[in-house]
Amino acid sequence: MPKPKVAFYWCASCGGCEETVVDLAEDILGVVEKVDIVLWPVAMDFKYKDVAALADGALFATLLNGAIRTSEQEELAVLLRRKSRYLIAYGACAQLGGIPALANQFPREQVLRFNYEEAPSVVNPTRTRPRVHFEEDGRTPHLPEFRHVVRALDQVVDVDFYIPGCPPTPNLTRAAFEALLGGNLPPKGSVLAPDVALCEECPRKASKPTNVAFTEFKRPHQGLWDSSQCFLAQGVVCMGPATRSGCQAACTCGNMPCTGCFGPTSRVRDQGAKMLSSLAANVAARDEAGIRRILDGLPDPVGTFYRYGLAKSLLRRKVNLPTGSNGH
Amino acid sequence: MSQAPAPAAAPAANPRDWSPRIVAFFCNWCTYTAADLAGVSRLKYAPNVRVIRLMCSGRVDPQFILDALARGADAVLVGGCHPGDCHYVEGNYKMLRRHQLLQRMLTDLGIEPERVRLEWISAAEGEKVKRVINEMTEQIKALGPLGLPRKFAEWDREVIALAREVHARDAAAGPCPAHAAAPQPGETVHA
Amino acid sequence: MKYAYFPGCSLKGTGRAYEESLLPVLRHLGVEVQEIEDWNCCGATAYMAVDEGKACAAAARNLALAERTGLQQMLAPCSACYLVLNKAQHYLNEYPAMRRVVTRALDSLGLQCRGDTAVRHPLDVLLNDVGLDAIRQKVTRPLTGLRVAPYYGCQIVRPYATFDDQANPTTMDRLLEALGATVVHWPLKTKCCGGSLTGTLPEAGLRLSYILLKEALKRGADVIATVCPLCQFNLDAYHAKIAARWEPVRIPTVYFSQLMGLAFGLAADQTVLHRSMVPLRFQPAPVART
Amino acid sequence: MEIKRTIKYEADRVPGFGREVMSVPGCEALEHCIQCGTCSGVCPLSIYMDYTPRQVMELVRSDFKNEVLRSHTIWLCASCYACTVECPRQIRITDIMYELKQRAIKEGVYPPRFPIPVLAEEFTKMVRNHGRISETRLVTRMYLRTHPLAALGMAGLGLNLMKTGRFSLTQDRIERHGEMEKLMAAVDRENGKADA
Amino acid sequence: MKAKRDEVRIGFYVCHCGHNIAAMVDCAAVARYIATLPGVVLSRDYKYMCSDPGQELIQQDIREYGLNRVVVASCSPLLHEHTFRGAVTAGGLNPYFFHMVNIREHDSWVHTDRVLATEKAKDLARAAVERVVHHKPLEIKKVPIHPDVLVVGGGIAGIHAALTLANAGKKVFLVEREPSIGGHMAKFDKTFPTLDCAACILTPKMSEVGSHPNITLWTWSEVVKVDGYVGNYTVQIKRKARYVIEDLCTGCQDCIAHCVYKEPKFDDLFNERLGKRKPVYIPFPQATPQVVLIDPEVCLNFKRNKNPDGTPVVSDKCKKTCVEACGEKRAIDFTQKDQVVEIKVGTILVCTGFKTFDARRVPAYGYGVYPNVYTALEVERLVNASGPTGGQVVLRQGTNPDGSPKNPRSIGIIHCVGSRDKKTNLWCSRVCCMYSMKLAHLLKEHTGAEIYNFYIDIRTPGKGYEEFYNKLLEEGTHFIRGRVGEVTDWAMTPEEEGKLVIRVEDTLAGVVRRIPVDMVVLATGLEPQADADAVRRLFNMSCGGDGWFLERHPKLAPVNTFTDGVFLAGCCQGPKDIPDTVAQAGAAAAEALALIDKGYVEQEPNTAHILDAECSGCKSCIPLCPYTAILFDETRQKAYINEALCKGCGTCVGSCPSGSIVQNLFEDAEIFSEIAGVLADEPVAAGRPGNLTQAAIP
Repeated sequence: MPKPKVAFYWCASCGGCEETVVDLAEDILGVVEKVDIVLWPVAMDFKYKDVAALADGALFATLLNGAIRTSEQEELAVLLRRKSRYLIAYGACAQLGGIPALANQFPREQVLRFNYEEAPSVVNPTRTRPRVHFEEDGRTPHLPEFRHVVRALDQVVDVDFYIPGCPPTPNLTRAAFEALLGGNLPPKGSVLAPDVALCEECPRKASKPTNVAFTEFKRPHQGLWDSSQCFLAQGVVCMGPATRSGCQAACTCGNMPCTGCFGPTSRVRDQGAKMLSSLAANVAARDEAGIRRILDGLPDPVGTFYRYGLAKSLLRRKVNLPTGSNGH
Repeated sequence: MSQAPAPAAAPAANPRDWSPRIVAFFCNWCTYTAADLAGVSRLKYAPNVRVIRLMCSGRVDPQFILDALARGADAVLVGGCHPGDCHYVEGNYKMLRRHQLLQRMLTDLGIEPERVRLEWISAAEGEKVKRVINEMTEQIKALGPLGLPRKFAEWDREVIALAREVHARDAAAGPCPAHAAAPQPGETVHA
Repeated sequence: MKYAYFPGCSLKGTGRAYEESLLPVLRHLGVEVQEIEDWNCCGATAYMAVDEGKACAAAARNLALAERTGLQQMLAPCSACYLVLNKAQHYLNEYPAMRRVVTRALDSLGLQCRGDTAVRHPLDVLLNDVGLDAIRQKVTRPLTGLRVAPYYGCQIVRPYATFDDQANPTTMDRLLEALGATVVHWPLKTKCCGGSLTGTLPEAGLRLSYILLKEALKRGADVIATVCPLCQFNLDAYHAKIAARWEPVRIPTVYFSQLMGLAFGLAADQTVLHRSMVPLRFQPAPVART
Repeated sequence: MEIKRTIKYEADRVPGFGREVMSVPGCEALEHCIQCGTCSGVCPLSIYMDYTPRQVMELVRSDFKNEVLRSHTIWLCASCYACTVECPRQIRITDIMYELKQRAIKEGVYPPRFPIPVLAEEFTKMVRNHGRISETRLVTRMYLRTHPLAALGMAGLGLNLMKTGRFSLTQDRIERHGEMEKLMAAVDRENGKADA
Repeated sequence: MKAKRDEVRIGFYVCHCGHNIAAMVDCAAVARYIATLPGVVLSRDYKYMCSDPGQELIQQDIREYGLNRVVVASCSPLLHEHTFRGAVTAGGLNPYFFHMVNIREHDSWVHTDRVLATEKAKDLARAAVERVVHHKPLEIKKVPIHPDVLVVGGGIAGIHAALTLANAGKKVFLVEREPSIGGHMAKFDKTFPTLDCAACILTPKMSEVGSHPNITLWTWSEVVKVDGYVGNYTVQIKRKARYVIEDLCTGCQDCIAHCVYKEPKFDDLFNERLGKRKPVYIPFPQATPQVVLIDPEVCLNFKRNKNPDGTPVVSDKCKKTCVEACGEKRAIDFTQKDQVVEIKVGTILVCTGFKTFDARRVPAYGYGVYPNVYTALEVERLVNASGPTGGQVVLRQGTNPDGSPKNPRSIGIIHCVGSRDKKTNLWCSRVCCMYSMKLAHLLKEHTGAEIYNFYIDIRTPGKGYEEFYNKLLEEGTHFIRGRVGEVTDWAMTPEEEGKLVIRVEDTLAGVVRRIPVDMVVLATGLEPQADADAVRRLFNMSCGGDGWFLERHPKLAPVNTFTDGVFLAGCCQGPKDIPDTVAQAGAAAAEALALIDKGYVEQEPNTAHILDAECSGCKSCIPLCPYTAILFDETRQKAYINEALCKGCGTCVGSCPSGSIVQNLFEDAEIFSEIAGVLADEPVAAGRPGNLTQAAIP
């Protein structure tokens, strides 16, 4: 009996997710012997047309990481969707938009200008920019369109499961594979991680008193933090309470506060709004001036509360930015 | 649940007769009662507000505000008891703090502060309900529609165009399995 | 302490005694004043009767000129001016429409009126900025034994009670006591003197002056102290007519500033008592100060 | 004995007059009047008036324009503001009186040779032309236009003024001539009645 | 959610409320529209839903159409939610499968455009239909009622309420901040319109309170703290030091007689400062309890300087003749301190009354300037046989020809002092017209003087009131319609010499008059107590803009407040006369009895609970609860809510970062669907925000 075919693909991402797959270490072998990897651009050489040639649904599963920003990524997403029985958003970017989605605060023009002209490391006197269509010695190749909006995978195609994390942990990945191959799957659309917030598994949990009221907010670089005490109790924003567990509190164990990469629990529609709500409500001051003073400790609310989730937040994007009227 | 048929006049249909749609969250004890009082006193005010009753302004989850905006509200009004008068001692202070932080965030996300307003209106201030609603309606009229649902659609046109193209191409290439069709509205990771 | 000074027409005319006595007193107390250049008629009540908008504009021109001096405070001794200038400020702030009109009108003269100059009355300045202690310091000839009926008239406490009680103002009472005078308490201190009516409808106007003079005498006052050129004129100039209509009620009426000059021992040309038709014959004795 | 018909017919009213007055800055509160009579009670001149201030308020409210503009009351108001500060409904009665005077002057409905409006007019003219008031001149002009003879009665007063050095017939004026004229013209323009 | 949609069978009803709604909202159209929504199996419009047939209709439909959800669009839920829940229950459904839409107070009554009002009604109704899908059956919470009652304020309202309750066998705590109960009524001489003597009708009630086995009377005491909720209030009461042990004092008053002060020397507040008292005193002869007290401010046995905490210091400088006089009883105790006692009660009646307007705030009337200007309350004492002058009406200033203190020959009574005036109080104080006429009558009776009433309008809406007015007219009392301009003492004419002159327009004659009188009486209006706002907060009540305590509903719940178990009676709710006050006190007592005898209150089950499995134990919610209802289970490291303490504000729910707290009746899903509902007619609302809009995809 043929082994189930599996594809790994990456879109707008840093490659960290691919690392995790590798981090499965010897377990990778376990996986490899159970499945046929038919597409894995980062590691192997296959051609899209090979995939295109496959019958619809011929792939057992595709683990797609990275956010969707270009027409090429969209096209591949649609293609892989069609070829795969299970399309799995792998990692924070595919699930929530991730770090790339922070670009949803800025107009596309600004992003391009910075990257091709203004970035200190760029030398581009002719101000050349990639164009979708261009002439070159008689040929007119075309490049992918750079979209105005950064999207999570399920904002482009239907997604079956989500494996959260920036990056996902080997354990979650392994567990996911076991579930997939073992065929004991949760309902479609599930996030393959515990549906409880991070504090549950945070070693500092017990150190948090029951009467934390914020008199000031500090940012991680503004001090040396007691490695045994709850960050919130020390006035440092930790997204743990509003974020899924499943990472064994990797960050807080490394004495950094949680930044929310696992996204919200299933009961929450907007991770940022919820964290904002809980933090603000526990501010100590009662008068507007006092409140203002304390909130000044949170200079970048969007970056703080939507570090990974902006694309999937209720507003998705800075709402008054221009949009291209059409794609191609 | 999102498929309710549109009534006769979808307000946004014609920009000329566009008029703000404001969702209000009123606390049961002060502001909602004040709105009742305004009614009993037959005060007349703009018909642009839809009131959702909560027990306390402290129950107002910022998600509600964002969701309302995302679903097409041009503005959101939150009404609670005056500081010190909260029926639940201090729920209104919690809202005051959330409101301040939310305002900062919304500004960063390109939403004018006028669109999310917090007012203290005591059970006796029917007049104030009238004043605030009329004032706000005028302000939002001046600001113009927020129209997020339309914005979302506009944003996604770039994708849809491609989706169409690809679908067309594949339609030619051969049948495509049902489940590969794009997701149905309503069923998502949140569901 | 420096103030933009708005004399107003009366203080240059029939009410000159007010200016002639007030300025030395202020100087004596180290209060500087700078006359607003090219000031015009405040707009006065007669103007209000013709066109509020224009009256407001006229007043606003003065406010604008005052702002030019860069001094935040404006001194308006004449009650009518004081009221009209204040009223103009109120209207400009309360009624955007009127503000628009006036602002545009001033533009045509290249003037702007922010409307943030405080229009203040000498009594206000003397009590609240200078202070009674400073004033007592300067008293060399206390007005001991002089029984004074303080008369505020209408327009400095009505309709805007800015610096004193509306029903029962006491700033002048306290000032006079500080000068060593005996204050006669009477219920008419803010009643109307008849205003411009004395000239236009004598029966009505004079009667009011008559009532004031009569009551002051009845309560044993030697002199009436006033803060308004029109009041002073009405109470001082019509004794013959009043006597003819009702009964003689001769009692001098002088400006509070003249009494201050007297108590400070200023020269006769600075107390200008000779400008009253009913002269005040009272010479306070000097006291050796320790 | 002479008898007079006092009944008022609807035709005697000028509908909208009341609303019009109440729409003027300062006159809004009139609609709250409860006819308590405090204004008349404190008015030092009410005793000479043909209608008490309270009655004037009611007449305005019920659109009896002609009665109001022809009444002596509006001219007897010495603008002492006693009514305004005592009114339990905070109606600015003095300001309403001003408004009525203005209307009376504009419509020219007041007793012939009635000194008060004449004074007001002369006053206005003088301010417009010279920017400042010279009282003696003003009063003299007024008398000449109203009761030339009565002017003689004032001779004594004039004499006393001279004695006390308070009499002067020279016209005081602002330096930047014409500014007042310009200003007033501008106001008229702004009020959209350039012809005035 | 889709699945759920199929199970639900919604019945929708829109009420015409006669013309109240139908005039501005096209009810039929609303019904037709709602009928098109999924899940709605029945949609009706009906003339009066709250009527019996209306409710009957709901019950029938539930049975016939197997409805399992009901939505009624009519008036405010604060008005009839209870009614309809009852109907739904009677129909065999759980009452919480119901939701109410307010299209009257929030729609038809406040809008003028029928089309837009109808659209609004549709939106609101649709929201309810969306919402009710998610409703769950809930248990009505029953809270037992502690049978004891606290009555705050010992005026006629508090007295009557306390007796009513006590006679019904309830234990009552009556707390009064003055040394004696009786309130303002105890100061009155007679009561209008019947002119029966106030003391004669009040004193028996007072002594009954004093001796009633079911009433614990604490005077010279104030409520300082109130905790808990309906049925279970814990109240702290400060009992101020009297320096006399109440149980030992027999009220013999020997101590007063033997005080080192031979003559009364200090202002007697009960007599409006018209009389004097000694440092040891009893406020008035009929005072209840009959217990003296000592005023440490003036008693010689106390130092004038106080302890840091403000308590007086005993000097022992005095001969203490009072202690001698008290002898064996040993009732006097200079070392007494304020003490706070705590009680538990189930219901509270607030009867804290009013204060009279301070006449100095109308300077034109010369109170405090002219000695012979009096307030009405002063005159009440003046004409009172047990008053400071033994009922003699003598003026503060002036003498009769025989040299005796002057009796007024002419008196002016000025109505509406401080009332109907934007500069002071805009309201009509309701009692001044009548008490002014009463005083006019009594003063005429006592002095035979000419009496002038100066009024703006005479208001006599009460049984026998207009008749009383008529009687006064017959007595020849003058009534002049005009608000007095000023009271002054300067004379224009010989007959005005030495008198107070009232200047007024006789608005009916249309002439201005000057009327000289010997005495002026100011009919001062009623005002909320100076500390009304503090009291309001103490009992968690609301105030109207004018400062009077706010009733829950002017017609349907006139003695209830917005806090269950706290009731109002008397002038603290607004000016009213004695008959109305007593009636209201009875009503308040009845409301309390109804609660107590039922034994429990049904509480909205809108409490919150924590989803145990989902709670991460982040503790963010714990400090947010004002009732410390959220606790942390250390062993399981999870938070949980004590639902008995939870009052259902939902603040913790709105703040739980992982969405693991649920509030009954206000679940996230319910509110989100309500939001979706009011906005659903947005053209593209179909796509879930944050998801690719599918509209365009083939």
